[in-house]
Amino acid sequence: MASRKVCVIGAGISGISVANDLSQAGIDVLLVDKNPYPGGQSVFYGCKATDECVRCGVCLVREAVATLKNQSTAQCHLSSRPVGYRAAGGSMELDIQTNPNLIDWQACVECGRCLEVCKEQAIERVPGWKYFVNEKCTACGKCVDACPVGAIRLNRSAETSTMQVDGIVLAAGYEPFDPGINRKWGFGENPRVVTGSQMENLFFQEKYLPREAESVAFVQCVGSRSVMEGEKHCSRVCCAYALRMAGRLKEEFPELKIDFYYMDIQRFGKNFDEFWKQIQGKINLIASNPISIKTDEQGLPVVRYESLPELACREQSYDVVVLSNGITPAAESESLADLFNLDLDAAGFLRPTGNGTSVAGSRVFTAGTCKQPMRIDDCVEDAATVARRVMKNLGVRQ
Amino acid sequence: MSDSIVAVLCDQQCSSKGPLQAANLTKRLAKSSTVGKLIVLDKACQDPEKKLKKVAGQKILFGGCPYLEESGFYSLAAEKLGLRPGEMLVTDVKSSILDLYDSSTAIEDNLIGRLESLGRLLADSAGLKDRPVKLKRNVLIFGSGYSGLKAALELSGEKLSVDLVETEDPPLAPGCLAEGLVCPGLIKELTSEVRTSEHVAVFPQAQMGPIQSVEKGFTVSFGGGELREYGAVIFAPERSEAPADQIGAWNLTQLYKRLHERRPIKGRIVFLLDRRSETPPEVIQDILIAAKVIKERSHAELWILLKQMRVALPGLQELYDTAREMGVIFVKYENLRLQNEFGDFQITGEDPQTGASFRISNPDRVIIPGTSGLSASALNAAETLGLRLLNGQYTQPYSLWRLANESNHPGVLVCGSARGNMDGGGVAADAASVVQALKARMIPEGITPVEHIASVDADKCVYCLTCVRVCPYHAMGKNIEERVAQPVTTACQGCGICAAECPAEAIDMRNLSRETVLAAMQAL
Amino acid sequence: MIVAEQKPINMILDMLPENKRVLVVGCDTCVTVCLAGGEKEVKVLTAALRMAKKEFAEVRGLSIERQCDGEFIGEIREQVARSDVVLSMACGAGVQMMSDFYPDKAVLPALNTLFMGSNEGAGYWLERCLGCGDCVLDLTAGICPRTRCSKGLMNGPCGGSENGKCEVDPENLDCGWNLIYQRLKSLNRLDTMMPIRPPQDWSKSHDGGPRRLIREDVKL
Amino acid sequence: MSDSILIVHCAEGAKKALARMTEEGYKLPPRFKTFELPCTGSVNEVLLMENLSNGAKGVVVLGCRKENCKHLDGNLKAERKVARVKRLLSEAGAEGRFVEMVYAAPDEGKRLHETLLGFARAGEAEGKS
Repeated sequence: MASRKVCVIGAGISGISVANDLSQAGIDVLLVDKNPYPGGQSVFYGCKATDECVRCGVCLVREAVATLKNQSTAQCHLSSRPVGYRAAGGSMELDIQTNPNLIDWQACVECGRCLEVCKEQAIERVPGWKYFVNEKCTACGKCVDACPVGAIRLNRSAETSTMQVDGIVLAAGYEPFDPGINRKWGFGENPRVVTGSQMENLFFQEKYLPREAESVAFVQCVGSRSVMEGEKHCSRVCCAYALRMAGRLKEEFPELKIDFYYMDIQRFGKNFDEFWKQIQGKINLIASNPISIKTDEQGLPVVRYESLPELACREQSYDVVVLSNGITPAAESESLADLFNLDLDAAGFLRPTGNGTSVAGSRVFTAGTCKQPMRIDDCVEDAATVARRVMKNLGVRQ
Repeated sequence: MSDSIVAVLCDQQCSSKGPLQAANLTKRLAKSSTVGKLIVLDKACQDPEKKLKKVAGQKILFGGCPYLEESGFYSLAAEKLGLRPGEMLVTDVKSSILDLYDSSTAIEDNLIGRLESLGRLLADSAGLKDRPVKLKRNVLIFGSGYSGLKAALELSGEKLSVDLVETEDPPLAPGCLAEGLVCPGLIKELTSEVRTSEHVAVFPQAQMGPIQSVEKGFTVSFGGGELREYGAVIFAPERSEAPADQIGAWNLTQLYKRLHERRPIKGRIVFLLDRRSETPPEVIQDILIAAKVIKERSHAELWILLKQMRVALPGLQELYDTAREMGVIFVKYENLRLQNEFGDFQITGEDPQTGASFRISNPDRVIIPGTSGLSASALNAAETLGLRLLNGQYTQPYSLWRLANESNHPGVLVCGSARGNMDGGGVAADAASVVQALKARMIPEGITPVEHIASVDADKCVYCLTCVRVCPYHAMGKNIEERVAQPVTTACQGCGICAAECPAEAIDMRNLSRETVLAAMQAL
Repeated sequence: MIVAEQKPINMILDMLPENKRVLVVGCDTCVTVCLAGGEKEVKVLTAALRMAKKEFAEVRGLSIERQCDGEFIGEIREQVARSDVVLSMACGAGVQMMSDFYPDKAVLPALNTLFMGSNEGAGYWLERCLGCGDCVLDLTAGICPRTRCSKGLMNGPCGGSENGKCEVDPENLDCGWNLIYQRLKSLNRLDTMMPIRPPQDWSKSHDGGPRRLIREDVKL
Repeated sequence: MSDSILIVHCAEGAKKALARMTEEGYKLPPRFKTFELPCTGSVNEVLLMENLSNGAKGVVVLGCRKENCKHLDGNLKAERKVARVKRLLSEAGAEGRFVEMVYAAPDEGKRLHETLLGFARAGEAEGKS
């Protein structure tokens, strides 16, 4: 049987998992991602384990990235995006534009010397993967001299290549909701108001909160289930990550006062009941949706909310307010929909058909959060299903 | 000093600490009791074929950075030098020595210690000549509900033959039946498709004998007939629902059954959710579908009492909206009081959002979801399959290192709602992913036993069965003739738990025996 | 099987004389199976004694097949001769046998011998037999009233049986007589419970010195 | 190895946690030695006791976080053994030696580093007093 080639667009947890599954079945995989590193959003999320693992799934991402590195039939096209697509008869043709990728990841030996010489902190590392250059780079060239294997080249130009593929998997992921679009959240005005995604990055760096913080508020459903903001869907992940974060913070700072503003708690994970019982004793649950977040004279954020039993408006100030922002469709969703001629649902997610493809009869599949909000472990399970469907479609048997 | 072990190190000159001082290390290793010779390669990852020409030895201890492994150096070395597992060891010198310690003396000391220690392990290990065990290309599916049927159909395109065990429990798990309300006859259709498929043989559960775990997989006989062999088992039982915890109330199964039989449901109907435990969104989805069907068929007054609006399923929010438009009354409750005199209910509670109290008197029917779990016969099957049961229920083991469908028993894959709550779409997707997991096991080359497989010293074994009890994988069996414990080589994962627990110190892990490990630790 | 458990180390240390050569001897039969005195436990105890605050001239350990058989005890004559104290990790029978064999050495017990019982799952042992010498299991559906009833009643259950539990420990302890009743009921043999049983004949039990079993048929 | 602290870690989560720790640039004092086993479930009392009686200052058993052991509950089994050895040590009056069970997720570098250094400090303080 001739070798089959599948292009996976998006190297987040879904894309990588699909690529790994396909690659293990001997299918050639092209993994395309706009970032100079694989892993997508969740690779910079942090572990939320308290005494025991709370199954946030972040290490699944590390595992997937590390597996990808040693996958012989998977090629990674980083800093790349699809720009053209033609389907005629049985063949599919894809144009991929690759932007200058400063560190050739295949040549990099992970010695870390570039990191040592860089004064701009422009070189970062993805756990389980390698180094990449971020936008702080001034092209001073010090790292080029330091690299013992010549893996860094500056001033490369963008190029576009065309390739024939037998199947396409869209795993374009999501965009965290930006609470800055509505002033009521006070985001962007007060640095002590942070989003859940920013909090994830702090967890990743194991920084959590400023040491002197005494109180923190989590505000749920920011950009989810809100008709006003046009995001009517439930993001399915926020209760999970916010409650897990709260649990972890309580362990790190036992004296911390944690208030949790919510509409409804959504179940998550396989042992939710147990987790829920434990967490209820640790944090203060307030069934209310805050009206606004302002800043007081000391510069602390103040949460204004409707206290339901008394039906009165109340205010409470905190050291830090975490806005649990939800999942919204990726910025690329629309352009991908245009490129591949796909439908978007009311919320703007790619709409899959019953057999996993995006358009009936086509060989364009969708995986992960580009079709609906999902948690990390759901993404991995979904990827297995998608990989299976791709293989069935391509006629690959065991 | 033995000459058989050669240590081969990359000089690590890329590291900001490097390069390693080969002369120093050689001098210190001269006193070594295990490592006979040290070769330090200059940039081992560059042009490895040429570098490997300098290397020769019976057993080789490699050390380098993680990139050296990634570059394929070690697999090339194994191939070129003809080294089998047990004849070579690889240690990541960079992250566990060079980057772990600060001073150069500490690095050197620990590097020498590491080489000594691993040299000890290598000295006592043997090259492996294991042949892969070929599994039977048959699969047994336990369960004939939506998940079992879906899995059978997914598999029918593969070069595997499938035996399906038709369970005694009717395939009427809540999810499936609500699905059936939307697409009536779905289960019937699937069943007839499975029955007519040439790849699938169907057996009734009543005829199923005990499942034995053997080297090549599993054996079962049906109706006392010949033993049938399987390479893997897919455990896909239906869940069953416990009765409602109130006299006169229905559980969901009772409701769905009546709906399915198109019997009228009228009057004031109260759904009482989140009572003993939180009702999951998958169940709420089914309830909302059922509510829609009731409303379409008759003029019932529907109340849905719940603690939380669970909407974390795609499309669930829309179902709530539709139900509301059709006149279903949703009430969030707190401090619920339930008076029940043989089916005459008085329900009072408070709405936490408005603080107002509410009262529902004498509803025509109260519906309380029962806790769902595996039926007694499914639990029984789970037990014979060696699946781990916690608090009398099957709980899918979780760890990031295992596939979602893998159970604790290698070769037994769990599919469908036995793993947790799932809606119809979820079950269909899971049937695809269980086949994916099956592929990881049913590779044509067969399964090669792991390097550190448990081995039992028959002279020391007192046949106390401690290992059989503690093995997480159900991989320790009984050799009835010789009266000793005996591992199932295709199931053993080499974790060493049995060796640790054995009271007679009769179990050792191959190439990692207890004495060697202790000696290696001393050498650090 | 005979079930035993290890004495706390501080008690063992109290027994052992200082600065002597200690030989720890395990037994590979019952006490290995109940995880109290096998080869593994010998190693653990040996290492613990070496680290203990009390000093010993030497601590060595080994394990033999059975300490209740002279042939096996005889095999370690040399090792015993090279030590001052023998710490036996066998049941009481083994300790005594060892003591008989080496009358010039101090033989000390490292275990408390508990009962004759069964393994009810990993880490759980249950007393099943008292060794009363007068078995009535045929009449009580295979459940021993002398062991399983806290009071050893021959005619039960008593008034302290509630919801199938015994008043001695209503949380964890099943009423033995309730078990007997339930099993007889399922066997449809409840009538065997009706006659009043005479008191236990304790003369067959531990009464008048150690019990001896002498079988002419297997004598040499 | 009179002063050494032996870290016995599993080949899964704990190994990755140690790797992450070094990646982040955290160092350990030279007296910490590491040894890898497939799973902490293969650690038993004999292994711990013999290491201590041969002169190690302490043994740290480093396993995956609870509920995340590759081999289901190897880490919990190890914890029970560590607890027993702790009891044995205190009953035997073996002063100045310790065993500890530490759980680590693959993602924690700083947290693990702090915990490990804590043992070294505790050990030193004990030695001085």
